[in-house]
Amino acid sequence: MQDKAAELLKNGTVNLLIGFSEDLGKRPVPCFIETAEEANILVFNQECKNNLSVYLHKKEVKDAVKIGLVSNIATLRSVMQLLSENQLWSLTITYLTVNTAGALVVLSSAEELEAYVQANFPTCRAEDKEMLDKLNAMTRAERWAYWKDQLSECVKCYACRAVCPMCYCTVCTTECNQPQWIKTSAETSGNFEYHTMRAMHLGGRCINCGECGRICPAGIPVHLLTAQMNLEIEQEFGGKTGWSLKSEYAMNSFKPGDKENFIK
Amino acid sequence: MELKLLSTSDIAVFVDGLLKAGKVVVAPVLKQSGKVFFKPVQSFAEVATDYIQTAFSAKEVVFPKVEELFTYQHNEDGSLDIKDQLDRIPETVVWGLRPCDAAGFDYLNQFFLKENPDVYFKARYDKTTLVTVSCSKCDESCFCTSVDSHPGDTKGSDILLTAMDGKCYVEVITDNGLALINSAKELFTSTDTLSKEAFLAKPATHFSMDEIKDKIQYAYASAEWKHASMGCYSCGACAFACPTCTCFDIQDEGTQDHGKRVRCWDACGMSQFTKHASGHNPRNTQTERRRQRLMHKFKYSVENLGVVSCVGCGRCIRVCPSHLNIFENILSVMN
Amino acid sequence: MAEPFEPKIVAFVCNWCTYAGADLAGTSRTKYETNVRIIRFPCTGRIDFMLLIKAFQNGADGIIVSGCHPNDCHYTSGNFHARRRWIVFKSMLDFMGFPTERITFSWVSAAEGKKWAELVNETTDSVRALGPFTEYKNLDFTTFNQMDHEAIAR
Amino acid sequence: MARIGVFICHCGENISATIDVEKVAKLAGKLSGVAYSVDYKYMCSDPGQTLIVDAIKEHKLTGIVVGACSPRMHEGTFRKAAEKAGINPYFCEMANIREHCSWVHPKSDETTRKALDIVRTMVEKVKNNTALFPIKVPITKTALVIGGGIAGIQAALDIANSGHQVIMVEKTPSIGGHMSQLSETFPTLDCSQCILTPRMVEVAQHPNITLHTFATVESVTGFIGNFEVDIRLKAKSVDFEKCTGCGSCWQKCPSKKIPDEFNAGMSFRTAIYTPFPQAVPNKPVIDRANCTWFTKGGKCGVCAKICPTGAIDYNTEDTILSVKVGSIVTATGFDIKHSDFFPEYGYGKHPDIIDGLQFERLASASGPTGGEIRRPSDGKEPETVVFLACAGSRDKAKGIEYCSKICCMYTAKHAMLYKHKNHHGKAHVFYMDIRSAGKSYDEFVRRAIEEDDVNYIRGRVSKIYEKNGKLMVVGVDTLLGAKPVTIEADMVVLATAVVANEDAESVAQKLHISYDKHKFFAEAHPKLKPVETNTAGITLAGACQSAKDIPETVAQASAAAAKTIILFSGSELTREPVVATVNRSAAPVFTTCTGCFLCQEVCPYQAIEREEIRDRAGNLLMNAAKVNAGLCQGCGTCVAMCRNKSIDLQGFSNQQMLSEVMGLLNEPF
Repeated sequence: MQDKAAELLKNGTVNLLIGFSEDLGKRPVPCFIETAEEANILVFNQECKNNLSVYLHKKEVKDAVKIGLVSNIATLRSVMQLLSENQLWSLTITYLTVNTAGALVVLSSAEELEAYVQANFPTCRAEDKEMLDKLNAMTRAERWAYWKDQLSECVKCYACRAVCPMCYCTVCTTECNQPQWIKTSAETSGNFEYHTMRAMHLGGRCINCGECGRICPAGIPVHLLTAQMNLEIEQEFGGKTGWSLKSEYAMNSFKPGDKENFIK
Repeated sequence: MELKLLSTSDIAVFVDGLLKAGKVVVAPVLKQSGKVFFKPVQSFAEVATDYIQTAFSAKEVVFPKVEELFTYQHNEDGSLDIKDQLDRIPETVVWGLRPCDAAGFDYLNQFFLKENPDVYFKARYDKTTLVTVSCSKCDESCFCTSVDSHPGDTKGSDILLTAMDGKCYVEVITDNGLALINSAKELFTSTDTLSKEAFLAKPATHFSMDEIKDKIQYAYASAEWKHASMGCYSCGACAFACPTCTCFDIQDEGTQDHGKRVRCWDACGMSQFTKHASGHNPRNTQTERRRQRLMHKFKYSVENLGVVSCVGCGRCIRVCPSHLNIFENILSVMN
Repeated sequence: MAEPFEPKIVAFVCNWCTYAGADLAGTSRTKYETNVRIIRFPCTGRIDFMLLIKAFQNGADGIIVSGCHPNDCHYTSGNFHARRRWIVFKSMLDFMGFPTERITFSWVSAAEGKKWAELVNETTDSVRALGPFTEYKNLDFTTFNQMDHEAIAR
Repeated sequence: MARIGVFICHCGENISATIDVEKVAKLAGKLSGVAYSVDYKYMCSDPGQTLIVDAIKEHKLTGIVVGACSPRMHEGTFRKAAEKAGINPYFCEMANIREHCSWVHPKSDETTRKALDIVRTMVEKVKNNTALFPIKVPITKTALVIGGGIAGIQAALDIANSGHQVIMVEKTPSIGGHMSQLSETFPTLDCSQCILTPRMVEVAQHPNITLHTFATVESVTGFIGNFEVDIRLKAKSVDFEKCTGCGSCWQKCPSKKIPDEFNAGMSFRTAIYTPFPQAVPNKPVIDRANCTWFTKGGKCGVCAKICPTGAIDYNTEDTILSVKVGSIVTATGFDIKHSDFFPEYGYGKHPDIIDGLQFERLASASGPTGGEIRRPSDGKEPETVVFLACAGSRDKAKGIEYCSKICCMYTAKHAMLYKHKNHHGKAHVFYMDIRSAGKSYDEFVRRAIEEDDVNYIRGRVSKIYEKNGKLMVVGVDTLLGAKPVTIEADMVVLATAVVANEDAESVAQKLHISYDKHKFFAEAHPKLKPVETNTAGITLAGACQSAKDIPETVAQASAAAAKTIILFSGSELTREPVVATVNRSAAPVFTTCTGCFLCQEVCPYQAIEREEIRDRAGNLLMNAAKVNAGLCQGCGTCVAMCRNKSIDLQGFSNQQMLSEVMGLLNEPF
């Protein structure tokens, strides 16, 4: 990967490469490389969990135009979803990933990306499924208590939003103040409305990378909300997020025969 | 300052006694997420003991994430009622915070009370007693020794506990602390020797404050800020976890006729923090915002209040989604 | 003796069907419970789920959401979009443990004044039976506010 | 700072009987932002409106809330009053305390409290209203008439005669519709074709009418005054420029066994055909589904060989014609229930059980029997004919609750025609009720009973079965105490229900108009807007809206034409400004829209466009959504869909709706 990255930077295919290096504590840290000489700091392993596609919204990255993106499968999937939502139009992106056999794969077009993602499409993560099953097996009151306890710890640092590649709005609803949709204060009811809003906005778009839950400083498994919604949407309306370059957003379409059992 | 001994088995008796006396005890509690939070406890049994650092700092006790400043109510006759609940703030003991957090209180104290004292902070701070526990363990994120502190530092604490050799050494630092001890005199015995250094954790030292004070003067123009901030997602995790970050936002919640004014945490790293009504944003890029945060900690607060506002607790490093590292950043911009 | 509990119910309705249906109930002098307050939208497609959350946050005990029957939308498809939204929103709330029985979804046409009256009565009865929505109101004590609250209670 | 005026109407006693209006006005006056509050007996009366106008001026009000009836009733009235007083009319909102409060609740404190809540909600809304200005759109003064039956013909001629262009689209090869199939018409028994064909010819020859037969509407986009319509011109396989209509082709066509639609399946036609002798245009088309050339791959070709002008062209294809029109008259007509809808009556099994339309053809001089009433099975003159009214209509069990309206009259006519042609025959009519309201209608039915000796039996028929070559009609006579009746008949005519066309649903969807549960198109208001649809610029004429007889159809068609002509009388159209807008601000922000365009797909009117925002050098900075105010109908589905609230709906904005919720639930004192 280091060699390939150096080559891409050297021959001008890529102006800026977003990848991982290690900090003093040997933890993977996102890094931004502009010259071939720096490529030797790159690492890529199981611990490289960050979804680097979120940086594609960053101004400094957009200015670089030709981007190399070190990606895990979740990152690739989120890029697919972003492309289907008409984002990233100003960028030329080369994707560097490692396939299940451990070999380096370089994808240089959206079509190659689509083919690769569809061939390597991940299923719902086992640990998420386990938690969802556990929660769904609870009574409603137990679930309420569970989320009330979890959400009471939320401090509204918006890290979940910041790490999410699908949260690319320049001004989020939380920042709308005319009217003020979401309470600024991190009271539990405000936290509840923020997380409901976020889940509703991401349902059918979230690619289940799980980053929001992983990085929450308060340890709230917020990713379960969108994971559950995605399962629900997939089951009710079909379609998979980050599967196709065409927009297949379930929430902006309908079928006259959509089924429900609660509208009187 | 006095030095006392408390048998380890009497710790629970002491804490439960405080609770029985009607005090609110806020102590580290292990929650299902695996993280430790400061929570009001009902008995010592709830208190977590095996942790390096809590997820968030104890500043919440004196600077809550949401502070109701007052409620307002328009009456039918056109009059207006404004009420606060300052007189109802309870006597609180914060149990089990780390010396770095206690040092953070020292800074908060300076920030909120030095000029134009903040009545809300003062009301809470005056009723708070800090019982600190010195550290025997640390991790690679800890760096208190780089910022003029150490794992057995008494700065900011009312009482510092050091549990070693089956005994609990009690350093009583303030009158507040003494009053707390005196409420259960029978549990404490006097002693006059304590050498805790061997017991204390040994976090790595990356720089010294003398070095910083000198070099930070030239850091503003460093080209390294861009590198130090490229990975930043511009969330507020570091600021909200930080024991000394004090940015806040004041909001009215309710209608024109009734509601409340609240003060809630804010973070200088968030993209909208300095945005003007006009749409102009003087700190428009994350580079500028990250620089502001770090420069404030190590330069501006030293200049304004005479205290460095980083206590080396390492929370920002632990919580950062992209693993930005404050001391690495500081080192890079200084060189 | 305490006054019997009278729930606050907010109805989010579309202009063309349910609002007109409620008008018809009026012109036909069909009597129903006084607990409901109507907010008029051009279409069910316009009804933002956030408004429902806001209503509960501000003290609603129950909510009615109603618009044109499928295929009858004045704007052809607003209610179809709304239906998808409610399917997902409801399951979302269920997953969070929210008592979704406090929200009644319905289709009431401009001709169904009687159905509107029945809907209001049924919803009022069921929400009255559920009692005040204290679960939500109680959310607002964050940990340390709760500490204050407990201290005040003592 | 808002200065709101609140005006509480007593509506005579309609409101004040159950609501303490003075109390509501008094308390409303104390709400924050309310500068003036008053109650009055009739706000909508002249003095009431004057009171409002004067109060706005005197108290310098910035907005008003009228607590009275439904906004669907008087919103326009009070908005005009506001405008008269010099404020923007969209600063007027109505609090519906009549339909939603005083009329549905008893007199009580609770009812008064509810009225105050409603008023307060609207006060909160109006505080957040903004000045809106009507949207002007240009008008294309050409009308599209869909359907060439009597409804379409009438509407087209009226519009064309007023000097405007008309494009008529008819899906069959000829205009004329069902009326051209009828024998005589009630209540005068004049020949249907005699009165219709001159109109058909007039359409064909009118300089302002462009006629497209054998054509369907493919798609409709745009909006009132500015529709863009794609018309599918089906391949006729005959070049109408060359064809003289001589008829040699269909005379020689070897595919002769195709059921003839015009004769309701009672005779056969050829694959190349004109539907009937008086067809307009009187030129044949090839029915490709039944033509040997097309079904057997290039075999036959007789018509091409025989055609003296070389007009036959097997290679023509469907073409799409795009036209721009300002208004659309929908006159797509109806159908009747066919097939095995009545298994208990043996319909569709026995050839001598026929429907009303088939009887029309039997009775018509141009029909398969040349106007003689002969039964289909053996061509004999039936001696006893039983007519069944309400076959399917008014029958909940059959799913058709409505009355088909024309059957009572045509059944009387059928019985009468039969008696006139077969003097010795016996005619029996089973009926539920006789509905003969209409000029000279009841007299007509009486004539059948009294002068033509038609035997009317009030009762339903339970079954019909065959016995010894006779059709045994088993029913009851309810006027004789529910006595069972069995009539041995030679032929049975079912007056089957009038139903919507099979393709009504797809037509409605193309036009974006609504329809009822029976697929009849829905009028905008059952009483006051019976010809308009909910989609501005699209009107209804004839039986596509509900079952109708000819005079009613013609009247509605003329009304639809009048609506069109009214629209075309001005050069531009003024529309309500309740439309969505995407926020815009100064550079470098431009808009909060992120250009995800997920809103585009939810818009039922294709009103959301892409806008490219460029710098001065022409570099593309961002893509953003933009609403075409001419297309937007103001449903607001995009607003609820937009994640970061970049789209808002004027008149029902986020700020307004949330303020309503907050105002409603937060009692100030």
